Amino acid sequence: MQVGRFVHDRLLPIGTILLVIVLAWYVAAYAMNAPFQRDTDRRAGVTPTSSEFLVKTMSQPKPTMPAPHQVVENLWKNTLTVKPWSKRSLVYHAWITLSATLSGFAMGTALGVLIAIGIVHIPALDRSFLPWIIASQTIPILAIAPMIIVLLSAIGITGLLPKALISTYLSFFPVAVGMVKGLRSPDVLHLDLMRTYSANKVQTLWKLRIPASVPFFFTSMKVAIAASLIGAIVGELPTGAVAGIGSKLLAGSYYSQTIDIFAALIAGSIVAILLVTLVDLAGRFVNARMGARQP
Amino acid sequence: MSAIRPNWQALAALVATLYALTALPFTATMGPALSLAVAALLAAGAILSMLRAARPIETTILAIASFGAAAMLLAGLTGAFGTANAGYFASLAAAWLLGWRLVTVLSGDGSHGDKGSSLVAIAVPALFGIWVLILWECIVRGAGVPFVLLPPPSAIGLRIAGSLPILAADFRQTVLKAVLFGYVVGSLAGFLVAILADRFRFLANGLLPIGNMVSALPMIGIAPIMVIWFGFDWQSKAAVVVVMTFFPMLVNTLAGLAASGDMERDLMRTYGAGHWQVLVKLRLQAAMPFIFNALKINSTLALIGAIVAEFFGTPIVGMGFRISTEVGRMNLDMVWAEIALAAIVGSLFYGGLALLERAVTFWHPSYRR
Amino acid sequence: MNPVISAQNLDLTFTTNDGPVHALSDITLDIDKGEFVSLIGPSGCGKTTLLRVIADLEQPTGGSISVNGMTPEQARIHRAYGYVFQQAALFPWRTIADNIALPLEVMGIAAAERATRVRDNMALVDLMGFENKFPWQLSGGMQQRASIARALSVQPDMLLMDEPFGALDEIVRDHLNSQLLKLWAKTQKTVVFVTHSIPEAVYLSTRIVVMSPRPGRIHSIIDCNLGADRPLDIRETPEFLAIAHQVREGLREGHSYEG
Amino acid sequence: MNPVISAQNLDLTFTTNDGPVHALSDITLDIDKGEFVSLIGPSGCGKTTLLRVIADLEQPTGGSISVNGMTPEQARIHRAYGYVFQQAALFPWRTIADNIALPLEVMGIAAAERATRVRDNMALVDLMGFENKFPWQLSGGMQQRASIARALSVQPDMLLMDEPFGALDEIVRDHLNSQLLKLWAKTQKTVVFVTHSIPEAVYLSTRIVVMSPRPGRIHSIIDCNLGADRPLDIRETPEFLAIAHQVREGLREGHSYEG
Amino acid sequence: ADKVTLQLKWVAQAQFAGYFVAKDKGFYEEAGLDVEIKPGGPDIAPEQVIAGGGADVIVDWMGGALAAREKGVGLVNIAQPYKKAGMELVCPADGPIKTEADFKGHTLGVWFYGNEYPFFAWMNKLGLSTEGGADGVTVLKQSFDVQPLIQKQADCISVMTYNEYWQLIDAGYKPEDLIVFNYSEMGNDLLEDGLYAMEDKLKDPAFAETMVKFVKASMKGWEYAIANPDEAAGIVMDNGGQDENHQKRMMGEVAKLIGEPDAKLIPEAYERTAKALLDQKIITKQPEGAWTSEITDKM
Ligand SMILES: Nc1ncnc2c1ncn2[C@@H]1O[C@H](COP(=O)(O)OP(=O)(O)OP(=O)(O)O)[C@@H](O)[C@H]1O
Ligand SMILES: Nc1ncnc2c1ncn2[C@@H]1O[C@H](COP(=O)(O)OP(=O)(O)OP(=O)(O)O)[C@@H](O)[C@H]1O
Ligand SMILES: Cc1ncc(C[n+]2csc(CCO)c2C)c(N)n1
Ligand SMILES: [Mg+2]
Ligand SMILES: [Mg+2]
Repeated sequence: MQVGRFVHDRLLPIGTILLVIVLAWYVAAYAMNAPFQRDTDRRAGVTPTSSEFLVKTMSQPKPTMPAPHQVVENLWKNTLTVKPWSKRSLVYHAWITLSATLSGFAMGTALGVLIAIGIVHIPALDRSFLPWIIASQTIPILAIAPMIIVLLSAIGITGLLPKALISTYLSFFPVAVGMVKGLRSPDVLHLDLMRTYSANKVQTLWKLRIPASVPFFFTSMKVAIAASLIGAIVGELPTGAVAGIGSKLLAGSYYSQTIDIFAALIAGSIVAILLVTLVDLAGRFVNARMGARQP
Repeated sequence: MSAIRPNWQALAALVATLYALTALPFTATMGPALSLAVAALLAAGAILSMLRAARPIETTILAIASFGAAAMLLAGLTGAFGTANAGYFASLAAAWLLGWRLVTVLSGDGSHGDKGSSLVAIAVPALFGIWVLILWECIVRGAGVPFVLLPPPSAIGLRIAGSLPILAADFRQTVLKAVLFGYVVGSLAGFLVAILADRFRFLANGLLPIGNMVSALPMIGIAPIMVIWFGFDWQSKAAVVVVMTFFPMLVNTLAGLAASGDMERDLMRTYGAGHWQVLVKLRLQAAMPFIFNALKINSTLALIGAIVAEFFGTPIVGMGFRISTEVGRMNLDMVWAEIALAAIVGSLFYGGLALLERAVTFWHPSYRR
Repeated sequence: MNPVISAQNLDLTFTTNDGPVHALSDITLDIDKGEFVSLIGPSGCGKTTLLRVIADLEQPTGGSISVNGMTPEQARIHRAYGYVFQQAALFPWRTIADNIALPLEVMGIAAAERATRVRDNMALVDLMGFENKFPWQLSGGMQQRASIARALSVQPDMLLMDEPFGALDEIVRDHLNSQLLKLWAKTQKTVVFVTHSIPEAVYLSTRIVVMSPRPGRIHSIIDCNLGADRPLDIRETPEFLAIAHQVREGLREGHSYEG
Repeated sequence: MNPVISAQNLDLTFTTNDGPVHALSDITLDIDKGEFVSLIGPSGCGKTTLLRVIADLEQPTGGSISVNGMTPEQARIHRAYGYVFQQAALFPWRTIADNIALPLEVMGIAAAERATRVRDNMALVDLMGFENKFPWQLSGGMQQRASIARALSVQPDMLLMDEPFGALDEIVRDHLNSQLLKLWAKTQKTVVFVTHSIPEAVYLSTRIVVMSPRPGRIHSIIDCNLGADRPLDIRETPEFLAIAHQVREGLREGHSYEG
Repeated sequence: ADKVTLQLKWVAQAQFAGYFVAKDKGFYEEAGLDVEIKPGGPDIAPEQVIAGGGADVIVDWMGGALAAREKGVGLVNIAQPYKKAGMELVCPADGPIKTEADFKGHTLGVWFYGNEYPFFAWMNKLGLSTEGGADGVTVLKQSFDVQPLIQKQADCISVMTYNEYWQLIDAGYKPEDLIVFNYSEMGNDLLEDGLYAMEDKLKDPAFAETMVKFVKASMKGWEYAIANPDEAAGIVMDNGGQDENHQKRMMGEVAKLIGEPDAKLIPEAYERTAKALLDQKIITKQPEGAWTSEITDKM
């Protein structure tokens, strides 16, 4: 029964969509790699048959669009055929990125919730702070990430923390915005009820506002964890591409190693899926505990 | 009731001022007299503001003391780059604390009768911003932070004033072309896919995990690819924005569509309403707060995405292009001018959305207190 | 006559986090066209649940039911009935008039006709002047009346009403009772009506179904042949009082404690 | 005796998107300690609003009011009253027992004492066995009873109750009416009670305030000296019926249309 | 041992082989130095890093260094291992551009981030507008790869002789398929990879002494790397380089730019670079004291 549902609700749909994507991908790979292949062949003075040509478009060393099997092969090589802690392993790089992501996400979520609580309760904050938080988010992170890294390393902070801070910077915002909305979402009637108990702000927050904001919280966290991952990867660039998914992307892009780029992207995405799924499961669990009606 | 109404900001300001007195003069060009005058003004402001006076009087005292001291401290920096001492920063902290007190007094205590005028609504965030700038200016110039690490706001302001045509051209390229297009298409796509996924569970089950994946694709990785696919002009930046804005909209819309009440849904069932009628008349309405949430988050993401995408291949115009090249030329003032432009555009965009949200979701409890 | 609603051995058990709740047990009931049937019974005995099963808002876990000779789902899709919920369930983003127009919009009724029906039904429940107010600007009873107007505006052949007059004062209630009776007599609607007021049940119904709780069963079905024409003062006649007494006894027997 | 609640020339006007709504006009009323005062009046006449003003949930736009000699706000902060809303207003994420424990948690009452009070009050409203259910798993009447249990668990000196028994059947209602009366007689609570049932008002009250609508005014105040000991069958005595008649007349006069 | 932090201008590759070799072969250690090498990348401005105190000495191009000097970062060139510039513009031979005269109306890929000065100096000389249009050239800010040429988004792109040029060869272009405009050969070159330190720190004799040791050991590293290119490439790989074959080739090309290893700056090359920067208003005043032979003289 459980297994059947899993197959029906997960495996089948995801499999189908993946199949469609892979097919479209192959078509795109052919279409995008063909012009360059034609140029190369022309320069080399060869005229391959169409099936030879097809094969060639799928096996360029630095294709415009790598074919799926090339990426899978690369992934395979860089995860399963090397030791997971070696610098060549994507698992190693994914782990580096994941640790920065998680610490940044934890700090960002905490910060976002704190800011939202402050905004909901302190009018001075509501009025003076929110516009500037919004402005802060329009600062292109890639532009200031190097400055942050330089400034922090100037005061001796290096390693995980600077990256985590960039993650924090990107992830606190969705949480703060969502939570402001969520903390203000309780029914007027319920707020009145708490008033009749002359509940103080902490009690109203804890017993009413926070439970009422749970749907907003998990939705925001899903966006935030994705943002955290982006932050961690961006934070890896100005450290000289030493380790992490970001460094793999960067190194790939210096040498037009599109296959490497795609493999790193997919590794990053797998990390992303795991993270978002985790948040989603946590959300479902909490929801069930809070007596939500099962559909 | 006593005549004194103590508050922690004024008290802390007083302590800081006392400490500053031990370190006169404050900078290389600031004589002991001027330094003493600053301290005196701050101390007077802190003490007088604690008297039980009417609010207009209290705010006037606070404004004069904090901004007067700030002005003198700023003036004391001319020709004194990097020479400020601990006393200088203590006075600066005191002035800022009084400024904070001013903001607190102006915002009121948020009680029911105290809605505040629209003037206050503008003044409070403005004061906050002005203080950020003052602190920035004084710290950077007082402590002698190298220009290539962080230029003072005055230099940035001058640069903005002197580069309006360039800023306008960059704005056109990045915001009017890439951001707007990408934002509209990305948000719309996220919305439509959410509607479809909501209609066809199969699609939701298959697409959501993959949507999660695409969303978290770090833009740094897709930006070069998009340049390869869509050329180096704004289209590739718009594509990055589309990808970035898609997912927040998808997730939020789906959450919003699930947010309508059971009884309301039952009601629509009794009308034999079809899926689309329930959607339009009930579930989309109930989803609006969530959808606006996404629109707001996307408004900032879109701007960041377009700017960052311009770090890769681009024509030689655009906010991201300018930022990345001017960093290389050590023109940090220009970099910050562009950042300021981005912040202003982003804030206006966001503010507009907030107004629209209020109009559309007026019924939401969050607007009814 | 063919029954409009025909339930055989209905059974319904809710599964909850801490064990099943047996809400309906072995309910067998036929309701003919043009009948006015009241469901009465202690709080929590399953009246709402039974109404929801008829309306296809809940699936029975046993037994069978047909509505207009169709499954409840088909009947619902054919818009066979109008439903008044125990709570008003107005949409907060619609004004009162727009709330009442909602089902008409769903059914694709033209704007002009819609406007007429909204006006007529608002007048019926005495809500003129509140067209442009939003639900939270109305008192509880006014919200309840708006929801009644909304159901009546559909002009369905069958009305399912769940304590529609619960939040109304006696005068308004009397007024709406006689209006409902008039409407029923004129249009030959079938009405299934949940109430906890014995006089109301007796005054309105052709038959009264008394239910008993845990699990919700039919305790007795009481005929109520007071004729089609029922002035308000019929409530003081001995026949009326006799039936009311009978209902009260049935109710009391099914109850878990004595008043 | 000093009045517990003393209102002078209260006035309240709501501002809405389409013009002001005059909800209360010139309300002057003193309620002494230990009184049981019912508010009765047509739907939308301002009963809830008046109760909310007493509870400091609404600010009057004119006149003055004191509660326990304090402003309503101070009284609220001193937790002078328990309030039963017209809607149940249960928190959907709490089980029934936890919902009833909510005010006790807020007031910092120890867990053991909390458990006892929750148990006692759940028994009082006949909800045993539903401790671990969530609100949507309860019938409308059961939710209402849970909300009554919640207010009673506070054991306040003053009870403000807004149609607490509106969604209950006659038997339960009778039962709770007599329980409430017993509680009142024993604890000398002051009760302000909104209802739309005339017999209920007469049965429970020491005074009945009849209101008339738009703007909400006090039409008349009717004394109701039936003594402290009121068996249920007092409702058939001539005194009782006489007072009921008087209330009905007052109600009718204040009404905009005749039943 | 004295600690020295070196900030590179780019990621670990044979372009910086001398330093990696000096470290791995223990030349620094022999000189009593403990050297940390920080790789760079497109997001790292070495000038910023050194101004923030994150490095003692940096590898930089002279254009960027002089611009930073004018902004208050007292950078001084203490050594100039690279004598020639490695930058060039290449166009496919089957494309529209064969000579300088063909540029009009076409799109050219240029690296920015401080690397654009030679290009603009050159266009200045040719009298071509860089604002696009039929009479000028359209400039594309090029990514750090050769895709714009492969994708035909640009008619010519910037490459380094030791790096991107070979990526084109790898992509199937033969040398005769490419038309090359080499900045050094055209006499438009600006000085590339030099070593820069902060002026105020250099006033400290102890620091100057450390720098002498550092430059000396570094040049020993370069000598060794040029003599043993394959081993050098291996060392670069051990330090995070990518693609060993590529690094070997790069080592060979880099050797050509360095020539006979010698850290001395040639004053004429400096004057030419400064003048080109002044002409384009990248800097506004003639720089003073932007280089010193003090360190190299003591070697
Ligand atoms: N928040 C509000 N905004 C605007 N008008 C309101 C608001 N609350 C109540 N009103 C109006 O005030 C009047 C009195 O409402 P109130 O809820 O006090 O009536 P009530 O006597 O309790 O009626 P019922 O018996 O139906 O509950 C009504 O006309 C209602 O429309
Ligand atoms: N969704 C649900 N999940 C679990 N139990 C439910 C659910 N809905 C109702 N119940 C249970 O079913 C029983 C019958 O509920 P129902 O709402 O039909 O009662 P009712 O007769 O309408 O009562 P009232 O007069 O109080 O409205 C109750 O015991 C209730 O707890
Ligand atoms: C920030 C920065 N961007 C571009 C270059 C130009 N460049 C010189 S070497 C090299 C790597 C490939 O050889 C590149 C791209 C640079 N030096 N620094
Ligand atoms: Mg019910
Ligand atoms: Mg009311």
